[in-house]
Amino acid sequence: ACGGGPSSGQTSGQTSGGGTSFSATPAKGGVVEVLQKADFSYLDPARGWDGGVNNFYRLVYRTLTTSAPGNAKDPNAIVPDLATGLGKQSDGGKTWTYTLKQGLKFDDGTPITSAEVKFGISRAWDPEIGIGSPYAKQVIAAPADYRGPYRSGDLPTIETPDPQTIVFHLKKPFPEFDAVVGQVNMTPFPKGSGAGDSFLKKIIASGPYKLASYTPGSVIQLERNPNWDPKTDDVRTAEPDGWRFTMGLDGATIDERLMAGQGADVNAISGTIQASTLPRLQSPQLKDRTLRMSGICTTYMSLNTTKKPLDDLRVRQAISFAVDKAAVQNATGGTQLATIATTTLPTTVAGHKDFDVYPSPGHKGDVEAAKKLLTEAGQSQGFPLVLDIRSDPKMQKQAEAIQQSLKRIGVDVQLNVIDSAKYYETIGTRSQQHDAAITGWCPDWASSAATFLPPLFYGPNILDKGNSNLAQLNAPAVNQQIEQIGAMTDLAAANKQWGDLDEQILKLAPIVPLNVEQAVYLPGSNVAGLFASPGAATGGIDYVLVGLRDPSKK
Amino acid sequence: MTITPTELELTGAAEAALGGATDTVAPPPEVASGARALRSLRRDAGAVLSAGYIGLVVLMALFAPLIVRLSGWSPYEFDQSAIDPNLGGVPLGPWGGISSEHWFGVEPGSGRDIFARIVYGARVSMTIAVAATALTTVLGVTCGLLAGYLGGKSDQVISRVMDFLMAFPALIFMIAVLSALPASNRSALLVVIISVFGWPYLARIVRGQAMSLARREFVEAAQASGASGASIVFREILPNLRSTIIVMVTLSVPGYIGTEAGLSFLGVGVVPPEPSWGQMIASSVTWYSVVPTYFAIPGLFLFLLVLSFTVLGDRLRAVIDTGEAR
Amino acid sequence: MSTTPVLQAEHLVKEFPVAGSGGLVTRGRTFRAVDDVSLTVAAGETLALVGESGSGKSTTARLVARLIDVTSGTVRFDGQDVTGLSGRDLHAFRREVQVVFQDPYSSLNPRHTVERIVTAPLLYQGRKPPGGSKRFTQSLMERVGLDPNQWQRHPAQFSGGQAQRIGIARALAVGPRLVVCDEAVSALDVSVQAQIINLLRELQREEGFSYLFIAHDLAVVRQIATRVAVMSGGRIVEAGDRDSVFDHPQHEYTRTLLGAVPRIRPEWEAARRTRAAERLAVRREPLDASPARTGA
Amino acid sequence: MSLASTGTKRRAATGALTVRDLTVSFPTATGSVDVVSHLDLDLQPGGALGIVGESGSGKSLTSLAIMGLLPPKATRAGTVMLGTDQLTSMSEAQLRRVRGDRVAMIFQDPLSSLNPYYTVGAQIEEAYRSHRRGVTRRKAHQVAVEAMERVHIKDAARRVDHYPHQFSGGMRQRVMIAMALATEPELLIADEPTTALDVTVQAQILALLQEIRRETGTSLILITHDLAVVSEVTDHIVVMRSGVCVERGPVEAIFSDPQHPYTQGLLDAVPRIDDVIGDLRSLSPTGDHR
Amino acid sequence: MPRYLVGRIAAMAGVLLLVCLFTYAVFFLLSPDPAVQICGKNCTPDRIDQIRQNLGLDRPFWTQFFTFLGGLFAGRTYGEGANAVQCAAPCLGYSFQSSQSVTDMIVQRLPVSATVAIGAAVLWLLVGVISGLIGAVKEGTWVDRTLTGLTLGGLSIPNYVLALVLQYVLVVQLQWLPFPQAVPFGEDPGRWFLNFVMPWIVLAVGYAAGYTRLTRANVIDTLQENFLRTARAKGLAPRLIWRRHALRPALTPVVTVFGMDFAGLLGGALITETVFGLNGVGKMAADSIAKNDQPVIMGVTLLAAFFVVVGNVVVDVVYTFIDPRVRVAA
Ligand SMILES: Nc1ncnc2c1ncn2[C@@H]1O[C@H](COP(=O)(O)OP(=O)(O)OP(=O)(O)O)[C@@H](O)[C@H]1O
Ligand SMILES: Nc1ncnc2c1ncn2[C@@H]1O[C@H](COP(=O)(O)OP(=O)(O)OP(=O)(O)O)[C@@H](O)[C@H]1O
Ligand SMILES: [Mg+2]
Ligand SMILES: [Mg+2]
Repeated sequence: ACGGGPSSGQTSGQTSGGGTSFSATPAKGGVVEVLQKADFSYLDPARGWDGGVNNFYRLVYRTLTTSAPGNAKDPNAIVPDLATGLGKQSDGGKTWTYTLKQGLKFDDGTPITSAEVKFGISRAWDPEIGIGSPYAKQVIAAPADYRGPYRSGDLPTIETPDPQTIVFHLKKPFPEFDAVVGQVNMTPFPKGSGAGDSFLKKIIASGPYKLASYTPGSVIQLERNPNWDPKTDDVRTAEPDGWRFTMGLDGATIDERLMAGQGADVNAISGTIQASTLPRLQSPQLKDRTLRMSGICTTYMSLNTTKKPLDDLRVRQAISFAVDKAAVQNATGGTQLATIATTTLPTTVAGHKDFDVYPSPGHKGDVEAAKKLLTEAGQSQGFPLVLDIRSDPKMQKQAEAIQQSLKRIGVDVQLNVIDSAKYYETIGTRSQQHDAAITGWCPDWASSAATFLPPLFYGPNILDKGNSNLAQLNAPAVNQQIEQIGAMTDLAAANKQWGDLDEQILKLAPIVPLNVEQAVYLPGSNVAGLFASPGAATGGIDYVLVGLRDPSKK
Repeated sequence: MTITPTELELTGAAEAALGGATDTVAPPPEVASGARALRSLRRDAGAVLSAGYIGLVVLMALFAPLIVRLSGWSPYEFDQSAIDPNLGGVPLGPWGGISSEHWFGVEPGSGRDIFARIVYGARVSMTIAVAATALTTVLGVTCGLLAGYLGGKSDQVISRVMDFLMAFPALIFMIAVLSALPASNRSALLVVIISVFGWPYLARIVRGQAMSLARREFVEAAQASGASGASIVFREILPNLRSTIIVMVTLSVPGYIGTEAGLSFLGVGVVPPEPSWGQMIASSVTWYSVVPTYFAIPGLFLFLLVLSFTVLGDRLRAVIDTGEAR
Repeated sequence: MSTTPVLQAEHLVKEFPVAGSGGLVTRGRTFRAVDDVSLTVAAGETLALVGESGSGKSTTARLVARLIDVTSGTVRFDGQDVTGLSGRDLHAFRREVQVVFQDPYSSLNPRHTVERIVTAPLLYQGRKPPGGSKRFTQSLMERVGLDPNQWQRHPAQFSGGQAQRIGIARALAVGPRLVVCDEAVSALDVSVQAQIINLLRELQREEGFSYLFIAHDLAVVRQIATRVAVMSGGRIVEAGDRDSVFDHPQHEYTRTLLGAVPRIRPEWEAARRTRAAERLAVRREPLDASPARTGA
Repeated sequence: MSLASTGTKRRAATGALTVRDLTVSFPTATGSVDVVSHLDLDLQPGGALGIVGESGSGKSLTSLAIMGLLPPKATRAGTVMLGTDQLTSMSEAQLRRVRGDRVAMIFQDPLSSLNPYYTVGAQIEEAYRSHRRGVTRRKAHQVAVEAMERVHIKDAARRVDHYPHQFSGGMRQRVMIAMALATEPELLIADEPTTALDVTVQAQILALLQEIRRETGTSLILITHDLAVVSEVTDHIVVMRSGVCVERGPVEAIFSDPQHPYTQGLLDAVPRIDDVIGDLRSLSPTGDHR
Repeated sequence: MPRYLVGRIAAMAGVLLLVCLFTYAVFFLLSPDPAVQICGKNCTPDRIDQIRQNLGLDRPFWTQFFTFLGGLFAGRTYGEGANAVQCAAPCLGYSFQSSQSVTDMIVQRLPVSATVAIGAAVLWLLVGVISGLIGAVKEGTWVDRTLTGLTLGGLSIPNYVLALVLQYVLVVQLQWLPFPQAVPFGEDPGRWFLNFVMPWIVLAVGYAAGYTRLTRANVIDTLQENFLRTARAKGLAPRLIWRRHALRPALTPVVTVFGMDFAGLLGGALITETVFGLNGVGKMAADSIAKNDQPVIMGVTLLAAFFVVVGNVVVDVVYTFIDPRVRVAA
């Protein structure tokens, strides 16, 4: 577990609170209500790629492999979905072959064969559509000028020797390729479909549900896909007859509705509750309905190693010592909604190693140690530091907490509030980012740290635009280690090495891990089958197992 | 928009609707010395209370650093010991953590002292409202006078600009512009934006009055005496607008306080951690059912301030209108 | 005696745009309020301009006082063309011509004190009140029959007749040669009206200035005018010596106008006069020993 | 067109007004002030009474007191008898039946006294219909047209559907008179009916009032500050000053032999059109005080 | 009158055009490159250029503005070829963030906004006019003074403060009302009413207070009018006097003000909708501002301005019917 956060004691996977057994197996039928703040980014899986929509995609789309269901023994694992098994490597890991199950169909009844899988995957190369997960383009070999099936036609590098077989050729060996074909943009589609914006409001489903209605920004309704054969699917139970996603709701509204639990809201689930709702969950009934799940995303403050005086290791270390993580945790919502992080890799991600290189009592920061380091660095009089933050109340509070704690060592933190919509673009542009920024990172698949440490710390990855190595750390030793672990085929061994690398990196203090946000849910009393899925739902409730205890309740 | 229509707007609208039909004939509704007006205001409990509260807030704003030194907490200081980390950072103790330590309790999640934030928030509210009022008054009076006195094409042009600005969904536009502009120097931006959309309401009333004053014979008399256009506007007409302007200004201050608070409430006001009452109310939205004081205190301070200005403006107008000042 | 009249207006025409007929750029229709009006006022005489409402009397007065610009025609003062004067040149003219208006309250700025009002013409012409502004004000107030101690009061603190005296004092401040009185007594009660008429006549006797006296009350005109011009529909339909116009009107319109004036029967008048004379002979008492104050 | 065109003659021997000891007072900070005090008026049927006096002398309040239309703050004492009916003891509902039917009123400013939102026809009909129960719309309309014809408005049938602001000042005053006449009142009170008008128009209106009196026998109270006007129109005169009647009598007596110094002074102050007099007499040398 | 109307409509079109131009220019200058937003997470400079070209963002301001105007009247197509999206007239723009035409987005949310606005308008008209009348009739009494006090309070309370107070008292403490949700009327009229009651009150309070004052002042002024004295002198029944002679002139200005206020509200009651989480146009505007979805903000701004400007003209036209002075003068 974590380095001493008072609330910890949660292990990876799911924990449930109170006496209600949310893990009970749901009955068949009924409609699950999902209350959420924002609409999904895109219904087209070649475009959308984020925690919220990925989870939704699993209800309507299938891929060759996918994350294991939340109730699996190892929920971080990648398991076969359309394919009969995981991929078979050859050619030194450069060629991967998958075999499709029999009897797979789209919602219109047309069969799903290797050709449809290949067509769907090749959409990732379309410059306008393929804006989702980047892995296909990064890993799978393709002609340099290939621009997707609508512009360049067939992708020659993916072979479909027969309707049941599909063969991929990679640019170079990629041991975790099974996770790549589980990415949401590997969804099969009938040949020729999905051009332009045609999947923005209508889709072709391959999963257990299809789209019944969609009012952008307010409601999505799903109904059963009669052409989905449960016998072909080991991941999804698909007990409910349908789903209704109500969007555009306020956080407070959602919480109020969930607490009141009136009408159809007994069948409702939603995202994590607000901090202010926590004190109201003291009644036994509400306590029973509370469900906690561990997060897999680390919130951290990056320190731009190219800016003075942050280029001095001692200054960065001093800051790492001085930050009052407990105050930041409180600003995030207290112990129930966040656990203090001392490592880059969260406990739930495979490869996590427990350590704390900048310890302090109660995580309140070690001001003495910090001051000493600053004095050594000749910065005892302090210095100003511009901290980029998003115009989001929670992040502002976190930033204010950091501001206060760094004031103790004479660092004058100025908050630079950037509009939410522009935030990641701004801090990802080297010329626009300032001294520090608060941001977070989630793994693209939870089965390894391969999608965690390299994007954040790999020197050659530093880009002028769209940069994710915000610290601009370019340490040869770290770079070399990353390359070496990335090539290992023994995933277990690799994960152990990632953990060690994490510690090695944090000693360089390119970032200050702040916390890992935890989810606290208040599902409706009639909902069952709630399990966390680190892979498919970024640690949240895995939709594919959810259903109703009593489908007749309304 | 949804910001409560200010007195100013309603008056303006009604005036427009009536086509400025409130032209008085002799003997004139005399408005005598300010001292008399003050005297009759002093007999009015509502006006006295309002002025007292406004005075209090002004003092609070002026001496914020001193007051905060007395109360012991700066508005930015975190007090982790005052909140419960296990319950989302809810203040410890009843009434939002009100204690001898924290007179108005603390902010959930951070433990910052609400009293100190209220005191500093008064600064923001007052500065912005007063600055915006000053700017709108200058703009509104000048344009209104010009349009009303000059008439003709100048009037047409100024009136069209006013129509245009008043046709604008000001709130949406203000938010959009503010959110798109960089966060630095927010207060100045707020003042400018509020004023740009605020002056037509004053100008319209000034214009109407200037128009009817310009038709009065004393203007012609001044002209026959050799007064220049500027002299007529500023020496003959402007003094007659004094009471109108005083009333309108008093009535527009609460509007601007409300607008600033509203914009801060919507997250485009002053930049945190600088406290503003509107922003405090905004952050209390999620907490109001758990920690009612967190919401009630800034809400009450804001409401009372707006109310005080409204009452004062209203009484002032009554005194001036009914010629009680005579 | 000089032969050049003080004021000479020739072929004055004034057109006003018709409200609402023009746009921001387009020129609208016009309405001719004064149509080819010519008049002269000799030194020391009173020219009365009479006519019904809307006949263009005030507009003519404004043209003559150069308060508005003519559409065409010329205004001569002392033989000099002043039609196109502006700025500083106009100040010299303003020193010679002053205006007294109809509504005493409306023509006095309610925000100003008597002192400020009376010294305004000098102020605007960049001159200093001779003997200091207080002394100057007080002497003018005495001239028009006001209590000089009230020099700091505001117009609303005076009655209508007193206020009209302030207006006259203001006109006198610059020592004008021509005073334009636009319905200067029309808004007043008969007794007050009588006082003001007397005052005007007295001042004319003392100062020797000329009046352009505008009125719709023919009886008042008869008391004060030396010559009369009758206006109708923007034109002067008849002009001449007072008595010839009143006793031998030439124009049909003038006759209608005169015929419409209500009169007290001459025989009653005559009877009253004789009785009054008798009474006066009997007891020489002040007319109104104790002026009871009215209710207000 | 003859005024008798409507045919109906008035009930005889009505329109007599007797006012005794009428006092109107307003409360002020320093106690109540009598703005009309102990006023007596007598008007014979078919007679014409002129009330003259300077501004603020209480003329209008007297007329309003007769009608029972004083502002709410004012208090009234004394009696007002119309014929044999005591108006001062009537209930509001009873008074309402008298107002506009037996006693009608014309005010000084005809534009503001007419409701700008309704056609003049509607406003005339309204007065008529509210006093003649069960009258059809058409009949009322016809009465309105006739009333307007009676006051010599040309093209009355079309003009009834016009709004007040579409008429000139003199026409509006005619409309006011038409409205008052529609119900054929016994008594017509005209409060400065010609003050706002040009002399020529004034002459027409005064002639009209005379004509009406002659042809319908309606009695008239004419309130004005213009002595020449009352001398032409009325047969009895009351001179008021500060709410008190200073002199009363037949018109000839007042004008040829005024008794009270105030009346004398007033008459001296009137400028004459027929001859020029030296100095006009004025009442108080330093001007009036407010 | 037709001439007058034509003039008014031409002026209205002019103001609208200016509003369009001004809004467009401001957003053109202020907002981040829409191409970058459309491009999304993993974007290359080439792709941004391509999007720019596709949408004509590389063209000069005036060309873009006139394309936008064209879209308003004739609809327009964004992009080319397979990825072209149609935006039917009146095209207020296209939100690439939500892949919808702004017009559609507004049309979807208009019912909620209209419900809020109409309900509130009915409420504030009733309350405002009635209490204004009471105040005028009882002028100077304790009833009037109480009303005046309440009115000042109503004018002064910021609506978000009131919203939270009501919510705390009625929903959290007393539990008389549910937490507001936009329930369609057809689904359950009872619940619909209970859900909208709070937003109506919150939105209406400020206006009701304003209307109370306006009505009171107008009625008191009208009661001083000479024509009212005439009406009484005619012996009309009090009911008739009130209805015909007092109320109509007194309420005519209220109608005018109401028209403009209501038009102003149709653009979305931003704060009320946001506070109560009602998915109307106002909340959409607020959300879009948070997301920096420029076309939507611009669309809502234009729509709101459209309502205000058209509202003004409608009020003018209606005014010519209710006030004969204007009718004939025009
Ligand atoms: N500034 C103006 N704009 C347009 N028309 C005007 C203007 N001034 C006067 N008029 C018009 O010119 C005509 C003559 O007006 P003027 O004021 O000279 O008349 P008057 O004889 O003085 O009448 P009164 O006796 O009513 O004062 C009127 O019809 C009036 O409406
Ligand atoms: N509502 C009122 N409250 C107090 N005083 C009033 C009121 N109405 C009239 N008065 C006073 O009563 C006195 C008589 O007023 P009234 O209107 O009868 O005068 P009037 O003779 O008709 O004058 P005018 O010729 O100016 O119409 C005046 O002094 C006036 O100030
Ligand atoms: Mg005139
Ligand atoms: Mg009167």
